[in-house]
Amino acid sequence: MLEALEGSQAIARAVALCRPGVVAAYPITPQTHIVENLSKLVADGRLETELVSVESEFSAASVALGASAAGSRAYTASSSQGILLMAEVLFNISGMRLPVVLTCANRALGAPINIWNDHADSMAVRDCGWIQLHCANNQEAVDTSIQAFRIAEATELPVMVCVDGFVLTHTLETLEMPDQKLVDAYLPPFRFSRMLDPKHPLSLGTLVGPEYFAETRQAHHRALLDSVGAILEADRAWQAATGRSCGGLLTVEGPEDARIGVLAMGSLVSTFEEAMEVLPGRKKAKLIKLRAFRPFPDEALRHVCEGLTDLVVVDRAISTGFGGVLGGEVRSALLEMKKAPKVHNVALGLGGRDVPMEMWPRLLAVPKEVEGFRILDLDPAKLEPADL
Amino acid sequence: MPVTMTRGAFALPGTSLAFKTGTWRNTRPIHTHAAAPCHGACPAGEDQQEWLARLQEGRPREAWEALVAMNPMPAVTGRVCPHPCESACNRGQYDSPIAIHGIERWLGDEAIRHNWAYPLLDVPVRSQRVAVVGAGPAGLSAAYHLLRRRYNVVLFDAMPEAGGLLRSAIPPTRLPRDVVDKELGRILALGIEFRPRTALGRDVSLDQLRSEFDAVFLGVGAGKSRHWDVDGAVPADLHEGLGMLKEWLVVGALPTPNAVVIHGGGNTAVDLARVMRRAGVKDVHVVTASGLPGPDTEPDDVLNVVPRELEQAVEEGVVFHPHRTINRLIMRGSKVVGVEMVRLKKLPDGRGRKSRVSFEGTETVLHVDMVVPAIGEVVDPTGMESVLHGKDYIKTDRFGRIDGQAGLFAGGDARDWLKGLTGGTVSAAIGDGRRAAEAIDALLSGREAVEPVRPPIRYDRLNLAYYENRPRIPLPTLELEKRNDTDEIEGGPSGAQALAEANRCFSCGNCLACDNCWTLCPDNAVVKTTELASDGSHYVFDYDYCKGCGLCAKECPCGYIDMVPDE
Amino acid sequence: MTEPASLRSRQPRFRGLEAGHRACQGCGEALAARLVTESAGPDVILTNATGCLEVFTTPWPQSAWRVPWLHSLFENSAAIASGVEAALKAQGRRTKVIAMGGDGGTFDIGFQALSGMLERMHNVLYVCYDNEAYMNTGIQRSSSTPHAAMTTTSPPGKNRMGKRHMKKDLLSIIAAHHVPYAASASVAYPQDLRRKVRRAMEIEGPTFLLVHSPCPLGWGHDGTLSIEIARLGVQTGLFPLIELERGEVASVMPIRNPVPVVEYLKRQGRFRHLFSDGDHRAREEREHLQALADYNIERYGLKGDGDDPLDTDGADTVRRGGPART
Amino acid sequence: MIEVRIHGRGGQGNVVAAYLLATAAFETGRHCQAFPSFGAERRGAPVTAFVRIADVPIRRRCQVAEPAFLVVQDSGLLHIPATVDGLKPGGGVLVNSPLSSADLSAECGRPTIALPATALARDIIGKPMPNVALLAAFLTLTGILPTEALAKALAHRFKGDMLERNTKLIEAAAALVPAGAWRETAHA
Repeated sequence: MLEALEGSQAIARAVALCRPGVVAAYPITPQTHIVENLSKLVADGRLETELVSVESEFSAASVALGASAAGSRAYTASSSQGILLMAEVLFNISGMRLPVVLTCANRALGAPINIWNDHADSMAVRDCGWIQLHCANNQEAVDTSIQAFRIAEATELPVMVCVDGFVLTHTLETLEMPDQKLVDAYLPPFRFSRMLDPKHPLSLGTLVGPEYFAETRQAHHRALLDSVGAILEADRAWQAATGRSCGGLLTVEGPEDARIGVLAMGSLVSTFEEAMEVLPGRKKAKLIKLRAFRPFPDEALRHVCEGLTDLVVVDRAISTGFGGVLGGEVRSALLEMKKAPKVHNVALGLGGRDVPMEMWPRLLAVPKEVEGFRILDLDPAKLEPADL
Repeated sequence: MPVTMTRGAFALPGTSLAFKTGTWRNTRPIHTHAAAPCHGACPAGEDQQEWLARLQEGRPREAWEALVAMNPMPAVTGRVCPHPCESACNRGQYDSPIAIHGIERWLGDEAIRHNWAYPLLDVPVRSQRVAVVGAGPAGLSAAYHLLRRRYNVVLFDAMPEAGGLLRSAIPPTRLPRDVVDKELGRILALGIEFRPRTALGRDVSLDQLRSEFDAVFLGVGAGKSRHWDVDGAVPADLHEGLGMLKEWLVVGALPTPNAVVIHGGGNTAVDLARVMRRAGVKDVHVVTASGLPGPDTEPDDVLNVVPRELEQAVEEGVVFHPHRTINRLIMRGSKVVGVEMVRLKKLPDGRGRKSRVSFEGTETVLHVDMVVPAIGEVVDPTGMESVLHGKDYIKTDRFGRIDGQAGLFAGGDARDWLKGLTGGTVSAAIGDGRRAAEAIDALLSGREAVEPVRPPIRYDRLNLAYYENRPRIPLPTLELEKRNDTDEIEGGPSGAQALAEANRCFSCGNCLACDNCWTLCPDNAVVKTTELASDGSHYVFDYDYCKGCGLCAKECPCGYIDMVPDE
Repeated sequence: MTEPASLRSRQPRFRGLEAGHRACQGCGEALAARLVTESAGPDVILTNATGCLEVFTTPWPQSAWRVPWLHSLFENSAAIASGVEAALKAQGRRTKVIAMGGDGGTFDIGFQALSGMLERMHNVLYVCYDNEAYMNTGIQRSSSTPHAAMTTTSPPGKNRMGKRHMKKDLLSIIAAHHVPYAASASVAYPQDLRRKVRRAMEIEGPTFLLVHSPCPLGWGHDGTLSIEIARLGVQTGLFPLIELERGEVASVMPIRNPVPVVEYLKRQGRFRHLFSDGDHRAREEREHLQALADYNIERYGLKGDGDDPLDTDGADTVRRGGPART
Repeated sequence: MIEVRIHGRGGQGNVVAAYLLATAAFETGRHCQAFPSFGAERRGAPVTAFVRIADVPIRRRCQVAEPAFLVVQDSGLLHIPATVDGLKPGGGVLVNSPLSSADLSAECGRPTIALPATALARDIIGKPMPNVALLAAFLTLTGILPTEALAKALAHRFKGDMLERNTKLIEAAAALVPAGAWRETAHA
């Protein structure tokens, strides 16, 4: 059914449709509306779940870990510092191969403290062994949230659904909410093979020494690589059920013969899509939407970059002292191509800076202007010359 | 093949068993069943700890069965034994010793009351015949233990009834005659052929017996009073103690002087003193070279008397003069009018051997009109010449074997070890009879005689944290004014009291089955068995996992666990 | 059959913690955990903070646990237990959850998660095995380390006499959460400990148990002495055994004959500097610790007024056939 | 596509106004988007919200830099230059003010429609919340949506008496502004 919903509300409704057994809630801007909405659903009797209002994000993740290990579908959400406070647990959840789903309402990291959107938080935990999927709009946020449980439970890997804070979470827009019957058919009840159960008393979270640790990492790595299949399957099945796809691992738009590509993640893609269509005097370019950041779809990426001479990679975060994380990873992925496009890496929209549609033509000019990495929407007047 | 990694590195339950932590061990715990001090001190060889354990389990019949495996007459010994077990009891260092004699007596009486059958050994019936001479405690014990082993036993005694000094020297106030009748009757009824009124040297000769029987045990006792004088002086009307006691017991006759001094420090002296005091003698003195129990007296120098008998004697007005001897008789003509006493003590000489030293200048005088020696008895040599060789007692080894006289054994008061605490008691005689039975069985079976000896447990090996102070049960004693010549003075405990008292036992040196080792092993390396393990405990060390920390040994209340170097 | 291996599977008690774990010889924590799990199991799920207990029980591919067990991090045992409990509630399962941690994971780094768990009234028993320092990392002081004790981060020297600060009064903080039940226990009193575990298990709601668990390595004593020292800890008054209901003291284990603290201190290397001759500070600190013990005795009314079968002398009395189930 | 910017102060229901407007559009089958530009400010500080209404799905997620219309819930904000920044030429400005439109236009030097929204709201719903009255006036001025759509959007939030009073408020506000005055701009 079509509805006009705020992103957070829509995500909460989507999560509720997945019938989570346990939801761990802790407030942080801009994620707060999600757990507020879930709390309201519980209060109104529209969601039957154990809602645990914890005392920190650290405990939120821990509660989700425990609940998942005990065999319940477990969900939590956070942002920014909250994700960092969870970091230790995030590694644990994935290392123990627990299918937790978490919404990351992406937000910058302090200091200086900043509550607005960028991708620094999920990037900071990119190595935590989770599947990370980015959403371009709230429809995708809804659909990906539901797909996330299916992917997580098929792979026994946790999934982080990344939605841009405020830009998506606080935007009311028209979207299609699936009904319960559809979701129930799509997402069977959770049965966890290693559930904590006195009848089959397993020990989870053991100590592994040097003689076996590399093997645990290989197994985990292999699982993440192989989760590509589950991600694609989940999206295809969703499309079959609803007619909507979120684009699997990545999507590409634009004319076949374009030689310039722009790659971005999250809500920026949405703005660029429109800019590509409506801005006068546009150049020929392809827009690549990267949905799966982990597993990193290097093969699919190389495929869509065939024929490009230049690729502009847009990061919404910065790895200080290096540049854009996404840029670096794309660059290394494309190295294996026979004729790889030249990669230009820019960062945009840090700490909630608005990225207007007019940024699109600037991006298309980047191949001529940027070697390596640059924050594209800097205002030089606001910096000491030495810091430029 | 290496193990393959599980998803998320989960592990299956209890798989640590594959990791044998026993290899970490330097020392290992072992169960060491050491001798409890009561057992070590018991002349009869009883293991009081063991039968107290059965009582703790609430199984009095099994307790009695364990008891009579050593001593067939607990109703008797429970009354007359000076119970060195109680003096040795570790509980004495903690609060007060277990009232072992009271419990023993109760068990003996229970067995009589319920007519519990004496358990005989499950061995083939033997064809050999053994003669036992003397139906006192030693002879009865030998006969019983031989019968237990399924020998044919013929028991000879000069008297019309079995019992020996139980009937001739112990007042019924200490040992009621119906107890003797019943307990001894039950023993004889097991199948011992009893031939009363048959005196050695009169009705039958030793040679005759040795030719008719495969073995002969002499439990003839010491029926003849030891010669007594003071510097060669002897009163004209001298009565000796044992004879007086026997005469009183059998015909009821007793002289009643105004004041009497009895010289001696054994049960005969004390029993006689009490009988005379009750018969109305005003001043009854006991002069003894031994000391009274107390801190100043070495254990081997204490009056060889049941302690409670001593207390009762004092209560009844008998005056004791310890560490003294009679130095001189003060005579008027051939009649005694007093004695001069002097203090003495047993002291080590230059070679470390203890001998009596009297102290000049400590002489005192007692005015008495009678002096009675009760300094002990020797074997009546009639018919025994070939084994006494002119000595007072028969010389044997600890199994009663007589050097150079194969097949001939002796024990009880007749043998020459009357010194010290363990000899000269009913219990010692019972122990003699039992060991002789073992030696006879060994001889007739062509094997070595054995008497298992376990190392004693030290008090400091117990972990006292696990015991509670609990008072010893009080045993009833006939009030002074109600005491007479026939009624038993001391009473026994009730069944509930006996069981409660048994529960005070520390179980020194033996497993208490308290679960401490099982409970406190951090490594789950002590496993419990509801049946008995091979060592009789309920616990087995799993050396695959025991790391040798020693907690179990330290926390075993009973000292039953030793840590020994691991092989 | 009296072969250990065949007997092992037929033990007349539940085995929660199996042999083959790699704790040190005489480990108080291993013993405490064994006692707790065998009193609580089998219908129980454990969570475990990082620490010795976790390390020595689950070196993959082995596990010494026979109950479902979950370890995640140093500071989140209470939080993952909250999650497990929430899941059980969601699934309608009645299995009880026990969260476990050492004093570092409880008094210090996991303190917040513990407080949260208690406040949210999760149906979880939290058991803290208190060995009074960070033992897993090699004996560093925690907020549970007693005053004047030596650790590698509170060494004695010219200017210091071991730990400067007092042992954190955690039970009072737990009490302030007004939980239905909280208690302290000691491995030296296993019957008391088991009773407290069973009591806590029967309560629907958050409960807490602080178990004094000697660490031979960290305390500097022979593994043989673990129980004796724990017993002295109680009998001196330094580690009072108390029970709190809704934050109020409901009962205490009376001390029949209070033992001078030096008896406790002198057996442990961590207090060795309190016995150095000619150092006036040593005497001072001994007196200080005695005063702390006296304070406990006074504060909780620990001095018994006669023989009591449940006091420090009576509570561990043995009997043939093993302890009666209390 | 119509882009609207709503200015107000924290506590005046600025975000709600944006959401209501978007929801009203949704109720008529249009595509919509509404979002705030949150600051870290608290009650009383200036707050901006954005609304887009279109017949096709809206993909751009940037802020509205060049709105066709401004709805200003607090006339004091007119003195902040950022409030009118980027207003399209010929764009309409609707201001909550007790002044007449003429006086207000004169005061700020541009054509401005004034509506005593706070007073209306206080009178009719008993709360000084100007947003619903302003939205009703805005719809009346532009004619992009029937005011019934706003009532429908309100029905998601209010029930019974409160809904009735809000409906009255819509009617009252609508009556105070010239219907269709901004129709041209709306279809530009």
